[in-house]
Amino acid sequence: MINDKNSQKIVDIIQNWARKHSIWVLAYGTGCGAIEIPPTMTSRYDAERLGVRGAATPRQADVLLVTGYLTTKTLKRVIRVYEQMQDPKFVIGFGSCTINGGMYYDSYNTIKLLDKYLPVDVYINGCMPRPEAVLAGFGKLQEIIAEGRANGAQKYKDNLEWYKANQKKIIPSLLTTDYNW
Amino acid sequence: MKDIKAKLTEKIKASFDTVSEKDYNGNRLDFHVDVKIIPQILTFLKVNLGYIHLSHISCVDWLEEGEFEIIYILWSPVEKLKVFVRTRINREKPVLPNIDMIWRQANTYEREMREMFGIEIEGLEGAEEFLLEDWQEMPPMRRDFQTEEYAEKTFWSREGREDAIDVREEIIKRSREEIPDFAKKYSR
Amino acid sequence: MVGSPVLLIAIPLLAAFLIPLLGIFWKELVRIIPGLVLGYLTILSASLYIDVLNTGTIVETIAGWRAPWGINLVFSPLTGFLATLMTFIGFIIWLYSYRFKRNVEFEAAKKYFIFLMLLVAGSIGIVITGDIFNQFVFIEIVGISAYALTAFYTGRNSAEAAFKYLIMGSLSASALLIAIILIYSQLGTLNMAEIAANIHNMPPQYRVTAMIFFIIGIGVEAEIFPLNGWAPDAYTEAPGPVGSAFAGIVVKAGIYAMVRMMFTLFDISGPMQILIIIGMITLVVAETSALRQVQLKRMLAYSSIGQMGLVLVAFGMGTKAGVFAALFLMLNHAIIKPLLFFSGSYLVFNSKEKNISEMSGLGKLMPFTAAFFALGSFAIVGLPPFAGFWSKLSVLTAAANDGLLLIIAIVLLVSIVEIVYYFRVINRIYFFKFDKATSVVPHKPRVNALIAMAILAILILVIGFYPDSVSEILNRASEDLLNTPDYIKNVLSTGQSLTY
Amino acid sequence: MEIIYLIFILFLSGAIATFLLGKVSKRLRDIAFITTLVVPSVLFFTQINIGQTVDFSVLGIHLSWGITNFSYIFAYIVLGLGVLAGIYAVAAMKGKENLGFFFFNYILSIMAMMGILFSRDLISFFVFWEIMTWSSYLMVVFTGKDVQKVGIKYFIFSAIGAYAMLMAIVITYSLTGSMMISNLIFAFPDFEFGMQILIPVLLLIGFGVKSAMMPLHVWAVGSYSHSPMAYTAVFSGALSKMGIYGMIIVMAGLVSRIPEGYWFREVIAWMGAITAVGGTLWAVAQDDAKKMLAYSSVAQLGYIIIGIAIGTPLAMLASLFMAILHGMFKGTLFMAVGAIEKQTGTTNFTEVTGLIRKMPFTFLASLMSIIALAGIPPLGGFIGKWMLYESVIGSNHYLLIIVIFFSSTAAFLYCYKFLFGFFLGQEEKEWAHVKEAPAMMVVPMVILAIGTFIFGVFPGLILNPIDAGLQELGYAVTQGRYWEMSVLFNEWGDTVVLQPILYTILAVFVFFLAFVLTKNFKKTRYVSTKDISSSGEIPKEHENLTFSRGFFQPFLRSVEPLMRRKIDPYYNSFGRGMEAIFDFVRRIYTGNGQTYALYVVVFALLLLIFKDRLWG
Amino acid sequence: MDLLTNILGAIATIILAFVVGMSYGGIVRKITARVHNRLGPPWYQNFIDAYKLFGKTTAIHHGWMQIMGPAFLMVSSVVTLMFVPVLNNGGWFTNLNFKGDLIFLLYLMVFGPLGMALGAGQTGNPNSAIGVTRGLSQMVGFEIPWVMALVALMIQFNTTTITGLMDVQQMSGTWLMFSSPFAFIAAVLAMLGMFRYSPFDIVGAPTELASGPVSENGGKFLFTMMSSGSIFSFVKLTLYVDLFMGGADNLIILLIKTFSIYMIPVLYGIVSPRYRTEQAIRFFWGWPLFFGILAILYAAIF
Repeated sequence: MINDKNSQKIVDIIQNWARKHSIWVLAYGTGCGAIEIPPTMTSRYDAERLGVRGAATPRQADVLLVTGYLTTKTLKRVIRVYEQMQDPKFVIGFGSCTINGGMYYDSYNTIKLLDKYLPVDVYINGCMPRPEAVLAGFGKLQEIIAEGRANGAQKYKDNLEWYKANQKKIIPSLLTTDYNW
Repeated sequence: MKDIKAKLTEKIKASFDTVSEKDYNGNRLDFHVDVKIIPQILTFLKVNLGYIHLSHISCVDWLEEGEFEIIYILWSPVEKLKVFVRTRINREKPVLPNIDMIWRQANTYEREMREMFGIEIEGLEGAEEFLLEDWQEMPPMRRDFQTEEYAEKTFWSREGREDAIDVREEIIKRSREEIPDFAKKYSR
Repeated sequence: MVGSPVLLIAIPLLAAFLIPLLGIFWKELVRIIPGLVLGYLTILSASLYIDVLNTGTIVETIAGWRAPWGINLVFSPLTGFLATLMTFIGFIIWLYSYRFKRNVEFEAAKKYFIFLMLLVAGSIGIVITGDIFNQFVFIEIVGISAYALTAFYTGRNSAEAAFKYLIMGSLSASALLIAIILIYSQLGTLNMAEIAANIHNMPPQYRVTAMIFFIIGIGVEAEIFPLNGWAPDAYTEAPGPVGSAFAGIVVKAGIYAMVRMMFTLFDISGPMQILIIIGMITLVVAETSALRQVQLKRMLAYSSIGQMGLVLVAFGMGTKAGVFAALFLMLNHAIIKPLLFFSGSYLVFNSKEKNISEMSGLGKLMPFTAAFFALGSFAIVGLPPFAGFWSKLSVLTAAANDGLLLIIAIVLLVSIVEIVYYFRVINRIYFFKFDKATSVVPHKPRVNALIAMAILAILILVIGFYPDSVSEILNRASEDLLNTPDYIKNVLSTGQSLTY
Repeated sequence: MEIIYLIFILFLSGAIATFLLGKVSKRLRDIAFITTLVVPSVLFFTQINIGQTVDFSVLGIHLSWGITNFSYIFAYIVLGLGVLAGIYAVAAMKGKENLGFFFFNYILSIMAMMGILFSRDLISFFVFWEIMTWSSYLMVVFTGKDVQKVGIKYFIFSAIGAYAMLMAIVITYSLTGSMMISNLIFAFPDFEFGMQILIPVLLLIGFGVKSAMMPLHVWAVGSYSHSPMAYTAVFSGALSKMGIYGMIIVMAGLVSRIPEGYWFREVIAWMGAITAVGGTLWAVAQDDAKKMLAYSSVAQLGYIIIGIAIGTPLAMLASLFMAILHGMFKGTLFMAVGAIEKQTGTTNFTEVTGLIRKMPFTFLASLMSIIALAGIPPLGGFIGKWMLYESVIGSNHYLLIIVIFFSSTAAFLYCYKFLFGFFLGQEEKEWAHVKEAPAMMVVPMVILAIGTFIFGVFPGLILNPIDAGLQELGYAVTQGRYWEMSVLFNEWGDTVVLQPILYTILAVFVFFLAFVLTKNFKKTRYVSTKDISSSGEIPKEHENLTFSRGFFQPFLRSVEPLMRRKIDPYYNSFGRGMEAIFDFVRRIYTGNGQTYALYVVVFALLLLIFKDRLWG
Repeated sequence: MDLLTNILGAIATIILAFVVGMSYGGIVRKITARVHNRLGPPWYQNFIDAYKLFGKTTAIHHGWMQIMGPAFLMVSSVVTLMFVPVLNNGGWFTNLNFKGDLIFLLYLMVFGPLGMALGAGQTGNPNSAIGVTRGLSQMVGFEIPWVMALVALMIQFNTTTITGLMDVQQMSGTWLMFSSPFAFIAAVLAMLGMFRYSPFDIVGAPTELASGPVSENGGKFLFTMMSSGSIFSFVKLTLYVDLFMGGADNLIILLIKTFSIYMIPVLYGIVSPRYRTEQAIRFFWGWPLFFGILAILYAAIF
């Protein structure tokens, strides 16, 4: 079992359990989705009981929550924030705008597919998703963390060139920080 | 209000002869002027007549007529009157005089016009990029800019959306039909 | 016996007459002769002084008439000290001004050297004479040559300064004459020793009146407070070396006359309030006036007046310590003030309006001159380890011994004022940027001037580091001043007299 | 030839030789300079015995030179700092104009300080005091900035102090007939009451000026910040300690021997406290490092003055220890500022940032000095502060301790500002070219910084000579009662044991570093300070992300009532008033011949009127 | 052997402090949540967070001072812990109790925040520096009443050591919070600032300063700060208990006492909005200062 690459070591199990129960969220409040975060975190839905907690800066955060549509201009910042986060890190795409562009499907400056630019671990459907859906999304994330399948960051590292090419396509002036961690 | 408008028209006409005006109900008065006297008439309005507030600068793309219409909306807190100063410029080579020395805030509007319509403002200072970063296509607010095509080309669509039925026309039609009477006058 | 004290007066007077004559043959002689004369006088005076220190006071009767009938010269430890000092300073001034107006104006230079000789002769005469009328004559000689030197540049300002000096001088001369007449009418003698011996026989009202007129008469030369109005103008308008001659020679003679009058003639023993009060007022007024001066030479002039006020204060204490301090101050002042005037003149040369504000950055252009000026300033404000400190310390200890705490406080406060104005100049010379707009092309001092300054500077350092080198001399001199009976005895008895 | 004379002759001739050699060769000049500093120091520490005196007399006044146990303490500061700052100065001042003059004055002021320590009589004390004053004055105006304002201010205050001292000296002379310090101390209790007050007051004005006590401190900031930093290290580190030296003699020798001494002490202690608070608050408000350190020096001297004023053995130990340590760490800090100034050309916190990676050794030295300055264990500054607090509490000065604590807590603010302003924060491109200062500048700093560390753990090394010095002032043996080699006791016998503290700190440090770094440190890499979480925005090169302007604005707003009154305007208006009066006096000399003639007549009349009063 | 005992005792103390401090943190989160009418995280949530943070990678640093900053903090809290008596009778937890006194402790406690501030400064984030300046300013505020309270105790009982003050309480049988009440009030008011709960949490105001000094620190740095912060709060609580509440005879009493005193800042903080820096400073120089002066007068007179 220990030599099996697909299964987790005991240390990983403990660590993943800790990660699962301690999700520090950097809510990147881009669109209308930002307004769904306060009810999720406060008394009504109380995400903190699941260990979900807001983080102030990307350095401290585990999860990047992209709440809504991203213009190309914002995407640049989101990429930067994502790259500043420390491993292990996860991305939650929030609302249909991040999935397929949503109502901005024909905008000249709004991206449609977040996963072309960042490795999204969990999408939360809806326009907007209600806090219940958000909590469900967190639950899903916890699930895949526990299973060790939340390997978005690894995917990003492995396919860095592809991601970078996509990013560069719409943001020619993207400063290529040497992302090598 | 009528008196005010009449007086204003009289004063403007006394100073600028190539001006034609159009009156609207309420507190609004339009002037159509030539692009050359834009700075002069705005200065005159601001300094001599008390239209100290520039509410907005607007631009309309008259694609069919091959012109841009620029609208300066001024407001006098004393006379409580909005003055629209309209001018038209050629769409092929759009050049506009700079007025940010009259109102500092005009700079923002002008930069946006420059970026979104590609209108050249003479002597405008400020960074080239304002709202759009790394924009290489035709200015996106021009009416001949094909937005959907561009979005499709640039941002990819998620697969599985191709067979979606375009229901927009249907929705519009249905909404027209179902519009209540009291709302009909507001709709197209 | 190398010579006689009378030579100290006779030779410079003779030289003054010979200079124009010899100048006809070779123009350079006009410059060389004063130097030879002053050099000889210095050696003569010094050797006589050493004699005096070893053997006792020399009293010389002139033309064989013994005192009190004839005129006599007294060369005592005090007068000898002052005479030596004056001749030495005279020599240094000559050395400094050797190239004065050379190749420019022969006549002017001739005049300068003539009057310089007269000035020195007169000052020495004031010091070593034993006869009040004779002293009056010498004062007049000094005065007249000083007027002429003040008016040397023949400009409007010089003439005005000289005229002021002349008015004051004449007033004082008449006052002095009145005093002499009063004394003569009462005592029937003009010999100082005789007067000193009999002064208590004089009716008090006459005595006091005579003394007041004496004070007024001599006060002008001694630069005491209300009588020194001429001094700032004269110092400013006269040529640089003349200013140093005034400060180093003339004023010393005036002070001496004043002090001799008070101590010996009127035989006042113990503290003299009048000297202390006048001295304090002179000191305070002069130093505070100096603070706001724009012109350097005028500032130096006020400083000089202030120092003389301090000297009077020290004399006024009347104790041996006080007299010692006063003489020490005089010695230091005679060395330091010429140095300041010498270097200051070169600084003034290099500014258009003679203003302090135009001397920015001259220290870089003329390092030696500026350094000498700085040294002089350090010394005169009494910073150790330079000469001025020890004299100031002597004054203060003398005052403290008499319990004059208020005077100590005032003297020290005034010293702070002194520091302020001297250091303003030093700062400007050294630490400001040279400004071409206000300064002209620098005249750098020639070698002779530098040597003259260097000699004075070395003296300042020597006295500063080893004040005991002069303390013995000063002790003898102060004892001599205070010992009136001995003075009377020496003069009136045959003593060690010579006849010609 | 006495060795004592030899030391001074070496200093003096060395100074002149350095000055003259400067005209010939720069290298020779530097060598001569260092030699002149080192050789007499070696002679002093090897050849001079305590108690050995030479006697001579000047103008009939008996003078005497010799070193005592007490002045030996200060000799450590003067010579130690003098030599190290001298080595620093050679490198720091390289390429400047007029260096011969600089070195000349440097040596002269070191000599003068040694002279003060050697003086057993008041006259040579005063002479050396004045030499010290003017040589330091020439250093203050050396750079030529604001000379008329700063230099004159320094000299006027020094002169006021010195002349107050001189007045006390001559009064002493008239009362005792001797200039010996020991005679003054011996005869002092027998003086009449007025003199018992006047003499210490005058002397304390003199010493208070040099040690920058609060109403007399206004010269300090400008002078410290205007003289070259190489000299300011000595200026603030050693020269101001001469004021402390004199003050200790006055407080311990004179004031403590009269019954009114208690009130004297209280007043001085409170003045020290005000100095400490004011200095600290103003230091917090400064944006220029030199001025900040200058105010900080004022504050630190305030602590030392408090200790002296309290005067218990523990307080004296504290004061002297702080005096030595202040010399060390403040010297280092001034040197560090000098190094930064040399490398960057400015000392303003708002301009220089992020030098830590460029100047690591300077940072290290500064860090250790700042920790010492803040009084944080285990560095040396703590020992002094601890003893001071204990003595203040032990001597029942309840409110004083609060004031001191307030100022020492507020000191953390400027301590942090110093480190952050220069070394931490954004690494701007403007300073990318900056390199570490030359080794000759860095080594003295590091030596001093390590010294603070060693003395922080083994304070006994310094307290031993201090103890000997205090015994000479008449205090009982303090070793064993208040301190051991690395143990401190307070008046109630409570202890601080320093060595285990150090070991614990080191152990935790090592453990921590091993714990945190071993696993992942190799993966950890440096990123530039532009790579920060600034809301996703990518800072451009021209964007200034440095936070340095209005650094402690909230704090300053809340202490603003304390800082509203400055003493400078009062002095300035006093000075202006005096000048106006003097200007008025000047008008007595109207320049008009008639007026002068009138003066003569008036004078004659006055003399005639008052003829009976003036003599008789 | 002796040394080994000491080291083991020290480690036990550290573990105790860590566990208690962390648990208290979790409990505080729980209590806060309950006051907010939420369920809140479990009490052991802080352990999970800490472990997760420890498991995160630390891929970058902005310079070695950033690494040293948390180290300073850790050293400071651990060394301070060594000097504070945990239990009355010492035993295993004696450590270095008799080697230092209160003034030493006051200065030692500054060591950590200063190093932390340096670490924050090195990161180059302006928010960090702003937070640090606010923290230091606030520290000047609350240090005054705190020191006044301590000085009042010292001069009242003529000792400057914690053990000395504890002995006083043991012998007299009354807690100092009753025998010198003003000092206790001043100290408690100062404690509000010391724990940096709101209204005095301007230092790391998350929305305003992006958590201030720690904004660039994640992963192991944050873990270190978190754990040393927990140890530090344990140290402070124990210190209060030792000084004012007669110390503790065993661990249970210690927990009860520390927890009850911990509730003062926590409960005050939950219901308070945030002060600005100068408001905080003025707060501390108002009533707390007044009580401090009263305490000193009380101590000086009685």
